[in-house]
Amino acid sequence: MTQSKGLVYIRRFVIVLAVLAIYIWAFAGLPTLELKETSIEVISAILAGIFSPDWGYVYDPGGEDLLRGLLDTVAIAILGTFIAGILCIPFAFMAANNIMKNKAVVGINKFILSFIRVFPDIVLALLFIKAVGPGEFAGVLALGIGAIGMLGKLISESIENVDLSAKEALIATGANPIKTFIFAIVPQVLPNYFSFVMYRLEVNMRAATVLGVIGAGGIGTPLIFALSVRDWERVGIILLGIIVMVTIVDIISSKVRARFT
Amino acid sequence: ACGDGGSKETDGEASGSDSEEGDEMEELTVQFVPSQNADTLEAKAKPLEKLLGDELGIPVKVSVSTDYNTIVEAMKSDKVDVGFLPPTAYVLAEEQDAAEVIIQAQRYGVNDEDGSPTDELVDSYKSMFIVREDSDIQSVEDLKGKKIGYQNVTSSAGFVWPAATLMDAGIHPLEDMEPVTLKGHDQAIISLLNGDIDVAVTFQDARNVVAGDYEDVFEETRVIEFTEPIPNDTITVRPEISDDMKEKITKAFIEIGKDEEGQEIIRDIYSHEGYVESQDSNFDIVREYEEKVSKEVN
Amino acid sequence: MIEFKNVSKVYPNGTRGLTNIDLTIEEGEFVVIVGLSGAGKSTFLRSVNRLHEITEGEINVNNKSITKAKGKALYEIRRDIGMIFQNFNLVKRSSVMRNVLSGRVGYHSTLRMIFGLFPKHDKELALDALERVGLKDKAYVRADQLSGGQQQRVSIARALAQEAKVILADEPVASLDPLTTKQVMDDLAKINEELKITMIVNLHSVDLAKKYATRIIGLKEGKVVFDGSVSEATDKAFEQIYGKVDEENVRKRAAK
Amino acid sequence: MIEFKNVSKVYPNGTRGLTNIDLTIEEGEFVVIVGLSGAGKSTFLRSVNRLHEITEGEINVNNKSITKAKGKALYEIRRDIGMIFQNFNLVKRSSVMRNVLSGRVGYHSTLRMIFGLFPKHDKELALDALERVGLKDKAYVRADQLSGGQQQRVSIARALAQEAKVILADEPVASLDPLTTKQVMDDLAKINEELKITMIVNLHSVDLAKKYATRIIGLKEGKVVFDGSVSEATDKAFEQIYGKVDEENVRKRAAK
Amino acid sequence: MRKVEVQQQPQNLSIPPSKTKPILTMILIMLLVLGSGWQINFSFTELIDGLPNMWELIVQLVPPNWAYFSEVTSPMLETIRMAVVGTTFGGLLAFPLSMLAAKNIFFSSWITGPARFILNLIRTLPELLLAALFVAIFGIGPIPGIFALMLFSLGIIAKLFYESVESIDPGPMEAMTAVGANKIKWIIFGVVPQVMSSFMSFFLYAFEINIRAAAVLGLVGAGGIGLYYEKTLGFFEYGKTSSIIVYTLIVVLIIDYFSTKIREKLT
Ligand SMILES: Nc1ncnc2c1ncn2[C@@H]1O[C@H](COP(=O)(O)OP(=O)(O)OP(=O)(O)O)[C@@H](O)[C@H]1O
Ligand SMILES: Nc1ncnc2c1ncn2[C@@H]1O[C@H](COP(=O)(O)OP(=O)(O)OP(=O)(O)O)[C@@H](O)[C@H]1O
Ligand SMILES: [Mg+2]
Ligand SMILES: [Mg+2]
Repeated sequence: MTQSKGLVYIRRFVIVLAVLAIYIWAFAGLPTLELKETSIEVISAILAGIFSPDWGYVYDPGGEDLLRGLLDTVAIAILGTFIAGILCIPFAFMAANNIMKNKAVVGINKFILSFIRVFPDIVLALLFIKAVGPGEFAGVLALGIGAIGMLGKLISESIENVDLSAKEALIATGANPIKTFIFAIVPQVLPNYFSFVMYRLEVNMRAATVLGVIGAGGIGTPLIFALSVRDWERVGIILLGIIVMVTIVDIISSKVRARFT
Repeated sequence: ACGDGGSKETDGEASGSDSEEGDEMEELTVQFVPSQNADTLEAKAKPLEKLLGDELGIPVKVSVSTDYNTIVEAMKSDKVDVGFLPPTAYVLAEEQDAAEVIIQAQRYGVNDEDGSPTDELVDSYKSMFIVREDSDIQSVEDLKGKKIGYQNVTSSAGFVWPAATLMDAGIHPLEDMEPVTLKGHDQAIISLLNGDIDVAVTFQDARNVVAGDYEDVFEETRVIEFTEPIPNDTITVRPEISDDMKEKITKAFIEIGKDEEGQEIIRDIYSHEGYVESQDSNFDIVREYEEKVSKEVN
Repeated sequence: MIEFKNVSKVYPNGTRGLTNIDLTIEEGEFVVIVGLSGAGKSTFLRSVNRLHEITEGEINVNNKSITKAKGKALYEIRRDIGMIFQNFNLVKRSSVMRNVLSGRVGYHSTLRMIFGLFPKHDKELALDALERVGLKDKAYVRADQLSGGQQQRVSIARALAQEAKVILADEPVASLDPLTTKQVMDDLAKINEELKITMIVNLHSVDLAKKYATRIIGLKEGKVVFDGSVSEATDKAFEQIYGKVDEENVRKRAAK
Repeated sequence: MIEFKNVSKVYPNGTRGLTNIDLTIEEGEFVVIVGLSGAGKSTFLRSVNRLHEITEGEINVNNKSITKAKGKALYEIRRDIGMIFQNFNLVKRSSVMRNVLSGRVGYHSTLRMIFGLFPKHDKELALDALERVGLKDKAYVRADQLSGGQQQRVSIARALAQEAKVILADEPVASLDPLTTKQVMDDLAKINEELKITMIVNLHSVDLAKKYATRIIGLKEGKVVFDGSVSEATDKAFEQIYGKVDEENVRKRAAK
Repeated sequence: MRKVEVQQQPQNLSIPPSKTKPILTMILIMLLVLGSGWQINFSFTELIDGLPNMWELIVQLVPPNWAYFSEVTSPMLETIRMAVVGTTFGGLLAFPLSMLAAKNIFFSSWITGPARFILNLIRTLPELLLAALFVAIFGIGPIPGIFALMLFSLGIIAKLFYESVESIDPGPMEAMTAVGANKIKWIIFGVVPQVMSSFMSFFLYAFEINIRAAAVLGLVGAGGIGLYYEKTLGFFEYGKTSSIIVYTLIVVLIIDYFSTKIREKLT
């Protein structure tokens, strides 16, 4: 007993020391902070552009305008999130160590989720482009599969944090793990689940880089183009569009969560 | 290398035409990757769809991508028929039997003195070494040991050509320099103005991109050297496409470049002024440079 | 029939929950467990349906070893054991009805439960149970909007709806007023008598224990210090269970 | 002195918690509140320190309106009112000691509390309080590793450590064995007598109410149906509070 | 008085709540999903038909080019270093901001509203824009990289965190109200112990994202592993690409391991 306590202290000490060392190493490598001369002129030019958005871009009868771009983005994001939202559930369930008692299963699932997360979006996109060609469909698949890693991880960790007393009650009635999960864990995790899924929806809407690479349309490509030729008025209006879109999602998200809290 | 199967079945039709060599193409898929040497760009696809569709008589699907690797892969899997590729990308794609050049884009040349456009159409551009006006660097020879802002190593204007120029002057582009990789030629120029780097390599003349944000950019910087010409963007097709079809596509693009309405569109969207036929040998120079530089760098 | 065979339980942090328990509870008994706070009463109950793993010994429920049971066999033993928890263990975010219905999940296929499709019969059972504890009109209220006693009654209703053969009740009337207390205890007694359902109940009230029990088990520091019929449970016996009424001493012992 | 001036409380879902309560509790009284489960006892207590906003009327604590108080003034009124919760409200993840110490935060600067620097005096106070409830040797155990009764006692210790002038106790002995019950109630009585601390205690046990109270308030469906000294609290009076012992009826009323 | 009487009506809590609302919501979601599917030409057959093509690329990804490991070690370390600093500052800012944004901590929408708006704004800023701004302000190098990562982490942590704060057990907070704690003490004793574990989980998650998605570092000329993806993909050197993936995976697994350990300590 006392010996193991000593061990615990030693381990804690080692961990603290390790963290400390990492921080010292990280900060030691930093150069000093200095401001640049050009900053005022360049930044005021950027801000001036952003604050006088290119209203003409909002609607264009030709079809490639902000509204259409946002609509495409929303469609891709919804579908991508939907796929991920469904597919992540079994992984999240099996990666939660308070639900799955089998350490190997938990480990394997956590590994799969980590693997999906480190798989770069662009390589994932490439895989799907080869399968279905560039376009929205590939975008949806890349977002849908890519998001499983994040959703699975966050949800499994929030499952690991729930209050287990209700779970006991279900176990006592003779429920198997799945039933226990549905009746005791799901109601508690649901608000978090929706919060994560809605967050992912938002991330997907902003996933300009991947969608731009894929040629999936949406608002990402024009944004990247505008940024790379420093067309700040255009950037301004697109940003405005995204902010409005994200705010709407945020409002819906809190409404949805309010239902479940 | 890979199977053929000419057409795209976006509408879910059965893929019956597997063995044919694309002569019965029902739809043409075109993808565009912006070249780095443009100072205006639009991410639009629809207008070109219409122009090309009218010329070819089959539906055309155009999309815009920001990364050439995906186009090449898509062409390898028969998902894209026509790609707009920058020169380096074309060479790499050709190595893998993924693409065959048919056309090169034309742009107006750039005045070496002040960066303004000339009225001569050319199918190549140059890259330049640029330093601050008050810098004591006068020529490429002075660059040794200086801090240089490159673009990604796959960039023709932002790395390969300038590196070759340095090598010609007896300077190793990485070991004899203090290299930084930057993203975007505009960032290179801003970093130069900031004093973060001593010399930037950009396409000619990237200062136009920054001029809107920083008025005095032309006064405060100085070009010390230009590189050899770099071939302009290509339009390439999948090799499996029938010669007949290739012919048609070539003609269609050249027509568009000549047509007044077409010209306006390709200028606005891709900053192209027109198209000329091209052949693979035009890109031997690219291969040569690639080889020369990559031997030293990798 | 519930058999404890030399059962001991030590918590991971080293606290001794139970020590060498060896006893048999017959079908239809009404056993009341008494003891100081921290004596191990809850631990005893939780061992019966294996909510806690015991560290030594074996427990048999109706001649089946629950200690060794696995998977479906374990679920079925548990389904026949209803439990009323000391701190209710309700899903606070779910409605009262859903909490009570959750006592029924052991009877249906997993698939059915995934979609939450309870047969009508179950809903009637649940409503009946709620009526028994006087909460029918709160059926669709969220559990966290109930008063303490109401939450306790939901927990009772859940155990009733389960139609178990054994009911474990951990201080089922702690938060109830005298009338509801009487009513709940009467109900438990009635179920015990009429349906021959075995009752194991932790109680703090000596009066209630004497009134309802057929057998009283006294625990102290995890050991059985008394086990006998109500008539044997004299004041002297209780003194033994709770320790002498020696103020100084009580504090020390209660802390164990 | 605590004054209720025509206080009513309706919950957002429409349930009536309290209706037109009008009474005054003097300093040093030992008031016991009785009533059926769901009668509004907890609601009554929570109104005193404004854990719930009342929907009508006003409550004064020592001549200061807590209903209107804001910011620092409100914190100070509350600091002087200790509360023992029906469901303990402990931070399950923190140690017992930290839970008890959290009763002291009202006395120290915010900055100090950010770093968790409690003076030695506070730690002694906390240990004293834990000793009083017989839990000194569990001081550094996590709260979720305690038995039900032990958790309740931590909640009591927290209120004791607070050194309040009024203590509100919501069924403080519900999960305790008779001996600990006696000991806790004796303690509350002692504090009440010696330090003239006002006690307002919800109890379900009529015996305990009669034994310790100086005044009994009976609630029924949110209204005061009895208010008088212990001697006035006859069996008849209790009948009025709990309703006639009419089995059928009890169920219905209990549900209200 | 009048108000009270009006509110007395919804006492019919004994009939099941109407099911139309949830059903309508379900239908709406399904319609949205189907509509989106139609808009983008979703097709399973196309996906199945294309799988062999996908395989072709996967084959090229294995085996990883082990020799490349040593080459990416120093950018990887550089990335970790900047991620440590950036995430730490982001997390430090995220904590108070999330508290301000959580509706069960600050009940007034005069506080939560602006806090949420700021968070939304931060999350919306595209990396490229951040790069343009930071390069102008600080020049190129690790400093703008750290600022970018800081804003990044701030957005991620704060958003996830305030929503999880909103679903904690109100009991301990109530107890702190009762002892007369002011807001800060109330948070430290009633809220923090309950949320520390999920905060750590989001913090480490943000750290992990910063390491693997450090493309933003490339944007400000600060190196980082992102550039190497671009480089290897650009040359179609998939073996090298997959060695970067494996490398990142190892780092992420190590972080994951510590993340689990630390959260266990806090639960
Ligand atoms: N999860 C746990 N981890 C460690 N020790 C525990 C745990 N649960 C209970 N204990 C300890 O085991 C002993 C017996 O606890 P138990 O809950 O069985 O007591 P009890 O008789 O039910 O008490 P009460 O009447 O207070 O509910 C106590 O000392 C308690 O502190
Ligand atoms: N948060 C809430 N929302 C809605 N209704 C509530 C809430 N809390 C309590 N109620 C209702 O208000 C009434 C009075 O509740 P209260 O908690 O005051 O009862 P009580 O007298 O303390 O009962 P018990 O002895 O069971 O604890 C009950 O009918 C209860 O259902
Ligand atoms: Mg117990
Ligand atoms: Mg109550």
